[in-house]
Amino acid sequence: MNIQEAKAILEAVIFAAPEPITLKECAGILGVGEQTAELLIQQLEDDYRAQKRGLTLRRVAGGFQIATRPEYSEYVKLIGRAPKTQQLSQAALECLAIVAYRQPITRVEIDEIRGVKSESPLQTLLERELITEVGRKDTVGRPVLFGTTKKFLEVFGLKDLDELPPLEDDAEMLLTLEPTPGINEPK
Amino acid sequence: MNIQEAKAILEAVIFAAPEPITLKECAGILGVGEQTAELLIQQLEDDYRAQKRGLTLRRVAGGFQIATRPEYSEYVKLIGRAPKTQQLSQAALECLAIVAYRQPITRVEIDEIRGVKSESPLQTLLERELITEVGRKDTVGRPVLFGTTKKFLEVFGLKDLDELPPLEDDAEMLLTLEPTPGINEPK
Amino acid sequence: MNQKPSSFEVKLPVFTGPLDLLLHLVQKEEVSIWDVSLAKVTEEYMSYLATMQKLNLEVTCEFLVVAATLLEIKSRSLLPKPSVASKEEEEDVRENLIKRLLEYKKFKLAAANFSQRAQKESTVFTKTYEDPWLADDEPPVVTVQTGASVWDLLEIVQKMFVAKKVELEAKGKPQVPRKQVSLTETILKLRQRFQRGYRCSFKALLGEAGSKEELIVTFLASLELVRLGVVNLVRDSRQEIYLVAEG
Repeated sequence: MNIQEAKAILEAVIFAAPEPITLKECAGILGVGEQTAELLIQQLEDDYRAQKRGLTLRRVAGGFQIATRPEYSEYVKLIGRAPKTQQLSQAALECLAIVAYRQPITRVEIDEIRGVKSESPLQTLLERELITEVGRKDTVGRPVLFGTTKKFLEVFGLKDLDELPPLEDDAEMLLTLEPTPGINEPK
Repeated sequence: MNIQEAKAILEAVIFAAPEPITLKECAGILGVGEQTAELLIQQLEDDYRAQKRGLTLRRVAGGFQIATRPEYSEYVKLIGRAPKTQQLSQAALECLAIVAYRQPITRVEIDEIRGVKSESPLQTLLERELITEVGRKDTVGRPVLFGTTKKFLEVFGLKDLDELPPLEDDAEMLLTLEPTPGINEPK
Repeated sequence: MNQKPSSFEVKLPVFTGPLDLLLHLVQKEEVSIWDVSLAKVTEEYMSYLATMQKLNLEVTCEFLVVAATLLEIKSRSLLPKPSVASKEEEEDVRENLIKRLLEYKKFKLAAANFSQRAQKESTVFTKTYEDPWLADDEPPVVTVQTGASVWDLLEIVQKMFVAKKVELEAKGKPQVPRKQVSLTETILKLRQRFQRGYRCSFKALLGEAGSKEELIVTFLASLELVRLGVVNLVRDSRQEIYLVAEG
């Protein structure tokens, strides 16, 4: 297998994978080390960039994916493709942001931060598979803990959670509020 | 829009279309005549052929489609295989064997033969699509009848069920013993 | 009803909660959140709630809880401070509210960032089909591994039936004699029946079998007919499966 062939195989495999395919999987399929696979993918990325093409190779949700170039989205919409996710309400976006940065987190803790009940926006996020139950908290009532999904990364074009921009470091912020069960409970 | 751009748009649109996209649709999206669209697609096909790539542009079902190149299908088949190669448990294999030789058969009948409850191994087999519901038995409660699937034949490399190796006479004889509800009940 | 809120310009339904509203009011003051006059903000907050009520919008208890906290802070600040302890308590309530506001603000900003990202991502499309289209149209990837071959299956069955036989013999159970039904015959019989357009529910077909063995043979014969393309399997909306003759 020469380099050209290896790149072609990678392209075929990345294209065919139903979800973003990881570096490890790529390396496994080619039967090479991960470093070699990474180099090959970088070359493939360069190829995609160099040729003015309709497709791009991108890193998302811990893997690689082929997608259409953003500048041609108007044309793609003409064939009836709808965007990956319908617009989320302000409330749902707030909940999603809280879950993304504070996961794993319970509904009560989210309510506490937002100062308002979050049941309905959380339901929306669960239905859209942007968040999921990731376990139960070891406190009274064993409430459900929520975390973000791989689909969340995909939909928001993130490589991984580390790529989330840091929460605005507000100089006014003295310390982070830690909601303790005692404070949360209505009296 | 120059030729390069028009080809890029075509590539994006063919890639993103849920079904093979027709020449007429391509022409409509670009706002050009069908002859022009055909020429552009021919050029795109030439590009795909000229660069040794992992993907091909093919004409299928009255339209165009991007697909992986046949020569790389061996690699494409490796996708997703690694994490899913859990082997079947002994219990699941027993159930599968019974279903294969005695289909259509109900869960109670399988329980009867194995002498233990088979709900969980049957669930596994259903999830792996090795067995499926093939109907309902015309007795009290109309229990579900199970049979093996096409995938079962594929996985075990069988052309059809007749290719199953024959049971020894002893077992064959027992196989035809009809467990009737009255006999099955413990006394 | 169409009366505008008096002291501030606001599109009413945009606030996602009391903190969202409060943050809006505080930021309007254009001073550090710590320095904002909560007394002034309290007035605006109450006036907003009044407008909500006028417009018949539901003022949920969460809005009222924050209103109560604001009023508490305000009333305390107006009263003479009898003791150091009381002053500290007042500071605590105020500080706690402001901290919550700042915490909430971080996530509101993050939410705005998410919204922008989603906007950008809505211009990117991936392919829609899950199974890879191999150019040579091979069947989809088989991902099942059983750890067994057909011969293992055979062996398992033999063993189990032998064990069963021993068990039954021990019980002295009578063995039922069986009648031979030919698979070939059944296939031919069904083939004749399934002429152009003829359809029959799978269940009904199996129901015709007079014995367990006939049932199995009927089932196998049906499979063979499907394989030969003589009949198609169709599932109706009630999940009933039909055999339908080709053509």
